[in-house]
Order: sequence, then structure tokens, then C-alpha cells
Amino acid sequence: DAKNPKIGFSIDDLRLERWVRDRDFFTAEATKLGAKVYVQSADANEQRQISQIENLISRGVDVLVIVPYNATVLNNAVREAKKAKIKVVSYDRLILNADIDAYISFDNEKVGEMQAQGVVAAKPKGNYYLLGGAPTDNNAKLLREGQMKVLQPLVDKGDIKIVGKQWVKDWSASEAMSIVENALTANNNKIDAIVASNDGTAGGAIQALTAQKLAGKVPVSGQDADIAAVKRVIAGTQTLTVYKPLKLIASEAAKLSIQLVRNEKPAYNAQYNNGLKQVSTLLLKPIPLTKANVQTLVDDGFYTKAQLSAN
Amino acid sequence: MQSNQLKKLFTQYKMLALLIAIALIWGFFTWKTEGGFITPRNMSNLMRQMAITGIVACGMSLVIIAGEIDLSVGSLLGLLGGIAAVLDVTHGMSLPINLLIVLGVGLFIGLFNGYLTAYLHIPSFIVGLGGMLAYRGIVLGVTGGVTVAPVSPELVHLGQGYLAPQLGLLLGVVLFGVAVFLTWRQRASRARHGLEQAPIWRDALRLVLIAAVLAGFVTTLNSYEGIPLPVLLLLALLAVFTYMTTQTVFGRRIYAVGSNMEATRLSGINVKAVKLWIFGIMGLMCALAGVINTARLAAGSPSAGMSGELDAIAACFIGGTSMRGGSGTVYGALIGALVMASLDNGMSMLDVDTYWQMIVKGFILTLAVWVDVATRAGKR
Amino acid sequence: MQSNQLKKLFTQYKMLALLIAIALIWGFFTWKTEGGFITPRNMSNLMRQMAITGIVACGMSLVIIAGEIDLSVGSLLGLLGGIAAVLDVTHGMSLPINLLIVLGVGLFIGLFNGYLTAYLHIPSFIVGLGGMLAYRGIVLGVTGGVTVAPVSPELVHLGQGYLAPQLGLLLGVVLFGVAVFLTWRQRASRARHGLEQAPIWRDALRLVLIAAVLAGFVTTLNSYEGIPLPVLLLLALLAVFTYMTTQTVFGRRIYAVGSNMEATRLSGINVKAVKLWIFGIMGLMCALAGVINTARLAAGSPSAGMSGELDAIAACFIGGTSMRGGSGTVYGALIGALVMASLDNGMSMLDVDTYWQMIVKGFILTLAVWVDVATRAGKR
Amino acid sequence: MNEYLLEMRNIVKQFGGVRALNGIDIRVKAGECVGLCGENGAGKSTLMKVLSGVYPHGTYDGEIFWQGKPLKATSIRETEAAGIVIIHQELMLVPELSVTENLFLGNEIRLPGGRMDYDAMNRRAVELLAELNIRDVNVVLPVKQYGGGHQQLIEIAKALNKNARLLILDEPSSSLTSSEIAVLLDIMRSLKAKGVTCIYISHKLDEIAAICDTIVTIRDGQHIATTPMREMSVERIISQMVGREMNQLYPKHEHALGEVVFEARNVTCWDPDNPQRKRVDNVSFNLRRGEILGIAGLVGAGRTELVSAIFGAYNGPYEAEVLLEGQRLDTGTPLKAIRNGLAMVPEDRKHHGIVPDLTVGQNMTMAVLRDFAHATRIDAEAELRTVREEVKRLKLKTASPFLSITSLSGGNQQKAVLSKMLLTRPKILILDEPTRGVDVGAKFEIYQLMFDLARQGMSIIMVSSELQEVLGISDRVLVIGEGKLRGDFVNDNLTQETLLTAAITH
Ligand SMILES: Nc1ncnc2c1ncn2[C@@H]1O[C@H](COP(=O)(O)OP(=O)(O)OP(=O)(O)O)[C@@H](O)[C@H]1O
Ligand SMILES: Nc1ncnc2c1ncn2[C@@H]1O[C@H](COP(=O)(O)OP(=O)(O)OP(=O)(O)O)[C@@H](O)[C@H]1O
Ligand SMILES: O[C@@H]1[C@@H](O)[C@H](O)OC[C@H]1O
Ligand SMILES: [Mg+2]
Ligand SMILES: [Mg+2]
Repeated sequence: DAKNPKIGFSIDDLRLERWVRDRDFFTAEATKLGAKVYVQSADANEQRQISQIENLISRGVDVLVIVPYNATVLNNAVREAKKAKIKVVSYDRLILNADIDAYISFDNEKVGEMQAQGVVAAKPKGNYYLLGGAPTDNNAKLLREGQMKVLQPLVDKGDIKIVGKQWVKDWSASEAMSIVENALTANNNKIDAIVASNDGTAGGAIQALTAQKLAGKVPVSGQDADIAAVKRVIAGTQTLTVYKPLKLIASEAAKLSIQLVRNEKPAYNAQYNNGLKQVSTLLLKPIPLTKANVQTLVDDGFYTKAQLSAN
Repeated sequence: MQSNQLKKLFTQYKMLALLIAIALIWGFFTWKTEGGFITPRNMSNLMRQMAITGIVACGMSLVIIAGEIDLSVGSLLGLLGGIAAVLDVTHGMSLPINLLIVLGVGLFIGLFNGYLTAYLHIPSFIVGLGGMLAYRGIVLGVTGGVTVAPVSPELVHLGQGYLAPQLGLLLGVVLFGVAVFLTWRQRASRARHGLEQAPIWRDALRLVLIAAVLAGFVTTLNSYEGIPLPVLLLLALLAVFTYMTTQTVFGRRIYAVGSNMEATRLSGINVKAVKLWIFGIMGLMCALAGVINTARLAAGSPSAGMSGELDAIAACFIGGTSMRGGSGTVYGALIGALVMASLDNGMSMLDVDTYWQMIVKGFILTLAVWVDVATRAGKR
Repeated sequence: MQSNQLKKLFTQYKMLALLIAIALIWGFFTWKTEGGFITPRNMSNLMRQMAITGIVACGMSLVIIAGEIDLSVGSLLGLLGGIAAVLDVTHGMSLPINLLIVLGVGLFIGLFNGYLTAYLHIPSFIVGLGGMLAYRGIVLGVTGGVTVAPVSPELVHLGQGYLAPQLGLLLGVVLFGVAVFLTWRQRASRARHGLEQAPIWRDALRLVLIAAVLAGFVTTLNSYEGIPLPVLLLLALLAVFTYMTTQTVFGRRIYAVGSNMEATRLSGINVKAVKLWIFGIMGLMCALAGVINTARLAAGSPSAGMSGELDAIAACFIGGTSMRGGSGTVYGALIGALVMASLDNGMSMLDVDTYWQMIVKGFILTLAVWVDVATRAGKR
Repeated sequence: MNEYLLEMRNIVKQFGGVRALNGIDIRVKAGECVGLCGENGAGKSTLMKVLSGVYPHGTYDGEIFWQGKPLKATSIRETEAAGIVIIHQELMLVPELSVTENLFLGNEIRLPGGRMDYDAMNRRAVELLAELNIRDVNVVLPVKQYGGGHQQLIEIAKALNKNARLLILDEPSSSLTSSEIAVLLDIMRSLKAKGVTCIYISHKLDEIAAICDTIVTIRDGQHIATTPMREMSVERIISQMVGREMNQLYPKHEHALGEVVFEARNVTCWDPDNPQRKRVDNVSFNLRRGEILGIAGLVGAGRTELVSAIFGAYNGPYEAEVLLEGQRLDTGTPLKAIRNGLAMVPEDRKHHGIVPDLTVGQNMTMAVLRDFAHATRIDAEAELRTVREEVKRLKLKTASPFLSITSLSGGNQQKAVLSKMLLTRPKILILDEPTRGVDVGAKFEIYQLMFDLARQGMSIIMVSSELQEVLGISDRVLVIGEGKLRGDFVNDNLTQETLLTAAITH
């Protein structure tokens, strides 16, 4: 019912740090607003995600908030939800070709751009290595597109040479580490910058650099502001991470979904075409985070000061 | 000797333990979800959710009965589903031709796996491991690593459509008719050969039971939207595979090969050909599962079917198929798939933490097989 | 009879085919990377990259020789690495105590797996499947799904440190001394028992070969930074495991159990205990591998070790361990791990597309085992 | 038309470096029954496998002529189509399939659509078994429910079902009792009357003498002689096989019996599949020092179960009280039994005796390996020396102790298994069918060894289906029937009839 709505939150994969935080912030906010949240994690498996969405529908939720593992495959599941008169919110990743009610996100392409810009700012010229995400993750492709938007002109100009690029299976840090070790060897350490697509893979890359005593000398990007990454940024071994204020997106999303149930009008600020319709969108700004502005995290309550200084 | 009695009962009716397990699981979830679990709608979900694993498990049970294993099915399912999506989306191919091609490719790759195992004597475990990598690589190549969408409504219908309730009812009645006919024919044949008959009340009881199960099944699904097409396919496969494994020469040879390959070979049976075809059938099942998966996703995804082999294998083992080959049933494998799907479904309805879900599933899998082993006779 | 001659050669020196394969693979990559592949630095990388799979493969080869399999090692490795990270980061525990605890937990879980297999007769395949789910679930529970970092420099040193070149040299010399001593002792003992001796030139030749390999190994790694600690550990394990499998009573029993468990039992050997301890050792290896993995990443990641079991199993099979149990060697498994690591390393140096990498790996795995099967004598 | 139905010329078959067949010629006339004799490892089974297509054309050298035409079979299907049917030495049944399905494996009666015609096959199966005088087998139950003897009969029925022109029987009687052998021989005679040609392999030479027209002896893969049976005697067959005279089969030696050292009380075993049924029913007996106790009975009587239970190796629920030298023993597992001075050489050599991936020497030292270990390390040289001594003592024929045990002939494998148990220095030695499938020469050696051991004070329990052997060796004979003790006879003027009567009557 509208007073105490039930929210189904279907998350791609709770094995990735950021989604754990998303869940916690979201649940906290929604509970405060009087809703009950059912959380599901699909463990990076699209079939499981569909099943779980179906189960949430049987469970009789009023609104579904979905972090799709694969944005293109939820068409049928969303149709089922609509049939049961359930509102659907796409969280962080836009569900394509489906009749969803709202989208709330940071722009992934934008994140890619920020990653590239951050690295370029630190090292405007030289040999670049691109460390992509999981070859099976559509987002990884979007990130790469964003990165290339920034890098391509510089490549054309001759400032930058891309000496290699690989996708990293399952965003695995140890896989990333081996890849960078081998890339360094293949290029006789003549790699001047690494554009890594998230903090996990950045961690692997930096371990490989450390072994060559290059950590801190070669700029590396990331995203998610994982605690380990933020510590690296402070230590100077990672150049930047893209901070997506998770508390903001989570609480905005909670508010938005409850508003949808109560038939109130949320404050959208954009429209996105998902292939089927114009989706009302609430777009939040990702923040490139360097040593200079780590304080933002504390101000936002994302981490405590103690957390950042520990160890 | 009390416990021995129980043991004997379980030994004789191997499925009993499983059915009791399902009853317990369902009972528990129904209680915990205040009835939500047992609603027609959720039953419909549950069946649809188990369909893909079930289809693969059908083929896998043959493979395991024959004493082999196939680890490549998850990737192969992904590959074939991906091909279906590419043909549909990129080439706009009509559904029947698309199906034909995908089934053909599935059969071909399955036979190829079988050839490597049976004729080149590469252990199937290795063929599977290699295929798992290679076929997933090909999927990534074929789809370019991106999800291929949106697929045509016809294809989607295969995964999301329902059999109209009237047709479902009709189907139930026809199936019952078939059961009656088969019972009658068996009695006639036994009479003709002068073999002794089972008491007539036992046959009658069996028919009544069949009628009850059919009625329950059809009415439950009809009170939601009808029998989902993937479930219908699964039922058809169950019928075909049960017939094949219990009544046909080929089917019995699968057991012979798995139980004592050398003896079977020395009986003049071409064991290589038997194995070849088992893998061929496995390929066909991957094709069907791949297409249904693509239909359910309405897209061909490069990661489709990931670790699907484990679910299928687990289903077979939970369903009492022996690790060592030579014994097992297809319906057992499907009951195994149902157990797993019930756990997934129930726990996700209860909002259990993922990590607990994994722990519980791992535990139940081991427990189920332990019960099977412990109640099985003799071995110490 | 030409091809038969070749077959015989391969049969007698099973490792020959593998060594030729490695030579071919290395040659190819060296050519393609214009020598980059063969540099001391890349050799050092390569060895470090194979270390974790190698450690797990040591344990896995025992398990497979004993006729079992363990699919839970990837998750278990993740769990134990995660525990090490949590103890280090969250509880600031000192390295030795941390190691002790993690090894203890590894041993315990391994023994638990072994108990389920040996005493409760649950097929190890199932125990492994169940463990794969459950232990991964526990990792997620333990780490809360969050990467635990940064770990202490002492721990990192385990994964990233090197043995000082002088020490490496010393080690090489000592090892050679041991080889000489062992050869001498064997000759003495044979003389004492009045057994015939191998010709002295053959023993001498063997020693010269050992010296050459040792010298090559040490100087190559020393001309980079020294022997990496994980590689040192792997070497130590190789020595311990080779000794165990070839020289000890327990080792002989592993082969006996895998070859014919019933006959072994009837010879008065406690086969259950043998299996129990094999799984215990497997658990210890997972602990070592988990700690090294955490050290190398300088972080405990909830997805660490994912699908690590497949790499280890593949390494064993490539290295000539028999699927059916009863035969295989630890050094074979390590050569198998080296083949896989060489492929990964070389292809990533060449910047080959992921999907091609997967296809090539799948293909090579199958090919390697096929060559092994095809050159093995007699079987048809 | 040629006078010979079958001619095999200059057949050579190699395994790796080993020449199992070294240019053998044999000829078989239509309608005759040929007895093929030779020691263990002489190459009898190999020759028959060549003939029946188990080793396809191209994997051996030489030529085969069938009805005057060259036969180049590449599969068993082809030889069976030609009318050559073989019953293998090892049981070749599929345990999980029903008796009927086994009888028709490869020759199923089909209905349209590849369906099995179960009703027709079941009816025929019952008939076939009735011809063999078997009426206590339920043809729809899986074959694994039946013991070795029954399985052997089922195997024979399977071959009879194939309408052979040439029927090869490779040791069909090794697990049959004398009454069953009598039925088998009757069937052979009636087949002969119907014009079926037979090749019969057996180490029980009196069977050969009873039904064969021609005797072919081979030794070390070479043909020695082909002689009509009317010119032969069992003694001559033996001397052709072994290459020397053997004037006596059972080297019975006097040996003194001591006090009672061993007692088994109230041994009861329940069927693992059917906990109601007792396989062994409350059997008690005792044993003196230096005594050789024979245990006789029909197939399926429960003798194997009885001795396995005593040794702690029975695969099912059982109760047994075992006393050695007046002390109650805990023999819950083979390990405990061995530690307490018991040893058993099991009946099923392939599955319970040898460890195929280990070498001959490693198999022999398996049970006592600890004795060779200093701390953890095995003293390989000490081990080797012991193995060499044992090989010499038991006259075990092997080129080297480092060969795989699977490369030995059956008789020599048996000696290796025996040696494994003897190395544990048992006080009580249990031998279950110790000479099954073993040739006369090796048998003689095994008997001699048994007497030596008895003289040194070891007590021996020997289960055997060969009544002659039981009578020839034992000091005392127990008869088991349907799991119960049916008789306990001192072997003094004891006859086969007495034993059989005891076994059959209730
Ligand atoms: N598959 C094989 N591989 C290697 N050697 C073999 C193989 N089969 C048989 N042999 C060898 O060939 C020789 C002949 O064996 P075969 O089985 O034909 O003897 P046999 O006369 O049947 O003996 P038995 O009376 O014990 O059955 C033996 O030395 C045996 O070790
Ligand atoms: N592996 C087995 N599994 C199930 N039942 C078995 C098995 N082995 C034997 N049996 C059962 O035990 C009964 C007795 O078997 P067994 O042949 O061992 O008796 P036996 O008196 O030792 O006769 P034999 O002369 O054949 O050794 C058989 O009829 C059979 O039903
Ligand atoms: O935040 C990232 C998310 O957007 C991407 O899809 O998966 C990896 C994460 O690091
Ligand atoms: Mg033979
Ligand atoms: Mg017996």
C-alpha cells in the first residue's frame, strides 16, 4: 500500500563492493520513509536476475528498483512487472528496450571520460595502456567509449600512443595484475599511463607497477571510490577514482520509488531514450576524486575520517 | 531392524526421499511466505525458472548414465543462444529456419564433442573443460561481447508464451488417455506371451495417481495463465527421454555402456557410436535450452548460460544418477532440477542474503546426495 | 614401425611430449615478441604467475591420483585468502600467527571435505560442488563482499619479495650437493643389498643434467631480481610432494587407493584415512595459495580464486595425470601449470583478444591431453 | 569345399614388446569339439580373441580362413555374423541391466521404432535358462543381484542364444560346481549333436577329456601338438602343456596337527540388498594349528561371505565372533584382521586382488610396506631384496619386479597376491578359490606352498568349488549349503558323493 510500500531491489552482484554500499544506503533511506525493502543479488547472472525479479513480483512488491547485470535482457521481466501494475526504476544502469518508469544514474560514458581526463591531466603525452572491464559487461563497453572520446583526438594528434588494451574477465584484480605485468614486460616498462576502468582492476594494475617500483610514477584511474582505492589515492599510487556519491543516488532512488508508488511527481532533470521510450531520468553527477578533494568523501559521510586514516 | 525397513523402502522407491524433500522444502517456504510460495503464479514462475536447467539436465543425465560428463554445456548453451539471437536480430531470419540452423549447429558441436571423447579417447572431462573455454570464446567473438537485442516477438513467445488453458486441459485429458491405452496394451502383450500379470487393482491405482497428478498440474498452471511453453517443452522432453531410456534399444545401451563398457563392446555393440550420439543429443538439448534462454532474455547475451553445467550436473546427482555411470533416470534429474529451483525461488522470496543462499544450496546439494548414498544398499 | 618407435619414446618419457610442447610455445612467443618473451624478467613474471595455480595443482594431483576430484578449491582459496586479509587488516595480527591460523583452518576444511568423501561416502565431485557454493558464500559473509585492503607489507612481501641473488646461488649449490649425496647413498645402499648397479656414466649424466637445469634456472632469475618467494615456495612443495609420492609409504598408498581401492582395503590399508589426509593436504595447499594470492594482490578480494579449480585440474590433466586415478606425477602437474601460464602470458604480451585467448586455451588443453592419450601404449 | 571349418595360420600377436602369440597354426574341422590346453599365459585367450575379432584384423599378423575363405573381421559384429561366438574368460555382463537385457545385449528383439520387445525377450530368456536347468533366476532383476556362478551360467545362456556355428568357451566352468558342470557338459554334447563346432578351454582337464574330440596344446605362444583325444590321456595332456612329466596332482604331505588355535562362532551375514535374508546363517567352526580346512558347497552357498565376514571384509550387515588362541579378536576391518594374524586371498582377483597401476613388486609389499620404512622413507633396496626372494620362493614368472602386475598371467598374478598376504606372516591364512583359472603346474606349486606353510604351523582355510581339490588337499572339510553348516568331515576316505549329498540335502 502507499503508506508502507514494499520495494524490491534487484542488484547485479553483491560481490562488488560498491553495490553493497548502494544496498545499505538505499535500505536505510527507504526504511526511514516507511517502506520495506527486499534485496536480491543475482551474482552476475542474468538468468538468476530474471528469476529473482519474477519472484519479487510474486511477492507482491509495489515498485521494483533494478541494477541490471545485463541491461538488454530484462524486457520480458519488466513486462511481467507492468502486467502486475508494478512500477519499475532502473538504477545506475539503463534498462534498454523496456517500459520502465524512471531511471536514476551517473552517466557511465561520462565516467569513462573522467577517467581518461584524469589520467591525461597527469600525463598528457606518452604510451597508454587501456584496462577494460569484464568482456561480458555492457557497461565496460560504455566506459571504453567514454575513454576513447577523450583519448582519440590526442591519439590522432600523436601525443598519445595506445600500446595495448585488454578486457579483464569478471573485473578480476588478479587477472588485471597479470595483464599489466605482461604489458610492462612487453613494453620494457615504457608504459606512461594506465586507464583502468574500475578500482578493483586498478588495484591489480598498481600491484604490478609496485613490483617495478613504478607505483606513483604511472598514473592510474579507477572508479567507485572503494576504500582500498581511496587509500591508494591518498598514498599517491592511484591518480584518481571516480566517486559516484552512492549515498545520494541511493537515497534519491529510494525517495523516487516511493513517490512513484504514491503517485507523486518526482523531480526529474533529464530524458533518456532507452530504445523504446523516453525515460524520465534523474541524473546525478559523478565526481572525479583526486588527492586534492578526498575530503568530499568525509563530508558526504561516505567514509569516516578514521576509516581513511586507518593503516 | 526398524531403520533397515526404512532403508529398504528408500532403496526400492528411490524417488521417495526426493519427493519427501520437495514436500518439506515447499512446506517450509509456504509457511514462511505465508502462502505466497504455493500460489499458482509462483508455481508457474518456479516451473519456468527450472525449464532451462531441466532441458540441459535431460541431456546431461544420458551423458552421466553413459559414464561420461560434459562441462561445456553452459558455454555451448550460450553460444547457441547467441547464434539464435544473431540470426534473428542481425539477419532477420524467420523462426523455423533459425531453429533449424541452431539445432543443426548444436547437433554438430555435440557430435564433435562426442567424436573427441569416443573416437579420439580424450576423457570427456577434458573435452568439456576445453569446450567450456573455447565455446565461450566463440560466443564472445560472435556477439562481439555485446548483448544482441531486441529479438523478434515470435522468438520471445517461445520463452514467455503460454498454452491456452483449454488446450492445457485437452492435453491433460489426452495424456491420461495415453496412459490408459499403454496400460491396456501392456496387459494384452503379457497375456499373449503367457507371462504373469500384475494385479489389476495395482494398475488401476497407478492410473488414478496419474490422473490426480495431471489434474493438479494443469489446474494449478491454468489458474495463472496456462502452461508456459518452456514447461510444455520440458514435459515433452521428459516423455521422449523416459521412453527412450526405458523402452528403446538405444536407451538401454546407454546404461550398458555406462555400467560395463568392455562387456558391451564385446557383445558386438558399437559403443563409440552410442557415445557419439549421446553427445549429439546433448548438443541438441543445448540448442533448445539456448534458444529458450535467448527467448526468455529477449536477447542474446555473451554471458548466457555461465556455469549452467554445474546446475545441470547437480540436478542429475541430486536426482540419484550415479557418479559411476550405469544408473539413473531422466525424471530423477528433473526432480533434482526442481529441488534446486525451489530452493532458489523460495530463498529469494524470503529475501535471504546471497551468501546464505549459496551456503544453503551447497549444503542441501551435499545433503541430498548423502541421503541417497546412505540409504542405498550394501556399500561400506 | 617409425611411428611406433616414436610412440614408444613418448611412452617411456611421458614428459618429453610436454617439454617439446613448452619449447614450441616458448619458441613461438619469443619469435613473435622479438625476444621479449624469453627475457629474465618475463621468465620471472611467468613463474610468479603460475605459482598459485601450481600450488593448488600440487594438492590436486594427489587428489586425482587417489581417484577423486575437488571442485571446491577455487572457493576455498578465496575463503582462506580472505581470512588472511581480514586477520591482517582488521585484526592487525602478526604474520606468523596469521599464517598458522589460516593453515589450520585450511587443514580443517580440507579434512572436513575428506571426511564427507571418505567416511560418509559422498562422491567427491558432489562434495566439491557443494563446497564451491558454500565456501564462496562464506567468503562473501566474511569479507562482507568488500575488498579488504591494504594488507601489511610483511604479508605483501610473501607474494612480491625475492630471494637475494647470493642466497639463490647458494640454494642452487646446496641442491646440487643434495643430488650428489642422494646418488651416492643410493649406490651405496644397492651395493649393501647386493643389487646390480646402474652404469656409473648414467648417474653422472643425470647429475650433469641436474646441474645444468639448476644453473640455468638460478642465473636466469638472478639476472632479474632473484628467485621470487612464491616460486621458491612452489619449488619447495615440488620437492616435498615428489619425495612424498615416490619415497614414502603414504605416497605409495595414494596410488594404490586410486588404482584399486577395494584391493587396497583388503590389503589391510585404511583407505579412508588415506583419503582423509589427501583432502587435508589439499586444504593446506589452498591455504598457502590463498595467502600468496592475497599477498600478490595486496588485498583480500571476495572473488579471489574464482574458477581456480579448473586451472588446477587442467594443469594436472595436461601433465599426464590419469582421469581414472592411480597414476600421475606432481612435476607433471607443474609442467601442466607452466604450459597454461605460458599461453596466458604470451598471448597477453601479444595483446591477443580475450576471445581468441579462450579459444586457444581450450584448444591447447584438449590437444595436449589428446597427444598424451594417443601416445600412450596399448589402450584402445 | 575345404575339410576344415577354420584355419588360423601363423598368427602373431604382440603387446608392446611382449609376443603373446608366436606364429600359431590351428585347424578345426566342422562338428568337432577341440580342447585348447596350455599353461597360464600360454596364449589361449589371446588366440581366441584374435579369432573372435576382439583384436581386429590388422592388429595381429597371420591369416584366418573361415569356411575356406579369408576372414578379416574388424569387429565382433562381423565374426558373430559369420557364426563365431565366444564366451570370455572374464565375466562380461552388465551389472545394472536385467538378466534378460544381458542375454539379448547386442541382439535385442525389436518392435517397430527401435523399441525393446520385453515380453518376447523375457519369455525366451526363461526358456533359455530352463535349458541350462536354472530356475531360481528372476530374469527381470538386474544381473548384479546374482553371484559369480549364476552369472557364468547366464553368460553361457547368452552365447547359446546367438545360434553359433563355432562356439568358443574360455574357461566357462571355473566358477561352477560339479553339478552345474555336469549340466554344461550335457549341453555341449547336445550342441555337438546339432552340428555346432566348439573350442573348449579349461584347466579342468577331466572335462576336456570328457567331451573333446581333439586336443590342441600350446605353450609360450607356440603350437605344440594336435592329437585326437582317443590317443590322449590327462597325463599326456599335462606333459604336453608343461613340457615335462607330472605324475601326481596333489602333493599331499603328512603334517602334524596341533591344538585348536582358531574359532569362529555364530557367523551370520545378511544380504546387503535384502536385510531380511541371511546369506550365512549362524555358522561356527574351529581350526587346529597346521590344519588345512577345506570349505565346499554349491555356488551361492555363502562360503565367500562366511570367510569375508571373518576377515572383516563383508559388504553388508553381519555378526561374527572370532577367537584366536583363546583370545577374542576385534576383526571389524581387514586392517584389524591382518594385525591380529589373519590374512585372506580374495576370490575375485581382478577386483579385490591386484592393484593394476602398481608394479609386481609394489603389489607384493603393499600390506607390509611400513616394515621397509625408516621414519617416512621407504628403503627401496630392502624392499627390492625381499621381493626378489619372494619371487624366487614362489617361482613367480615375471621378467622383472618393475613390470606392471597386469602384464602377468592369471596364475602369476595369483601368486603375487598370495605373496602379498604371506608377507604379513599370518597365523591363519584364508584362501578363497586360490586356484581358480590357474594352470596345473602353478596349481601344483600353490598346493606345495600350502603344505609347506601348514608344516610350519600355519592354519589354512581354503574355499574351493573343485571337490577333487578339496579332497586332495584338506585335512578336514566343511560343507556349507544355503548359508548353513551342513557337515564337518575329517578327510579320511571321504568321497565327492558324501560332500555333494551334504551340500544338497537339507
Ligand atoms: N592386453 C595385454 N597386454 C599385455 N600383455 C598381454 C595382454 N593380454 C595378454 N597378455 C600377455 O599375453 C600372454 C598370453 O595371455 P593369455 O591371456 O592369452 O593366456 P592364457 O593362455 O589365456 O592364460 P590363462 O590360462 O591364465 O587364461 C600372457 O603372457 C599375458 O601376460
Ligand atoms: N557383489 C555382489 N553384490 C551383490 N550380491 C552378491 C555379490 N557377490 C555375491 N553376491 C550374492 O551372494 C551370493 C553368494 O555368492 P558367492 O558366489 O560369493 O557364494 P559362494 O558360496 O562363495 O560361491 P562361489 O563358489 O561362487 O564363490 C550370490 O548368490 C549373490 O546373490
Ligand atoms: O561501478 C562499476 C559499475 O558501473 C560497472 O557496471 O561494474 C563495475 C563497477 O565497478
Ligand atoms: Mg586365458
Ligand atoms: Mg565364493
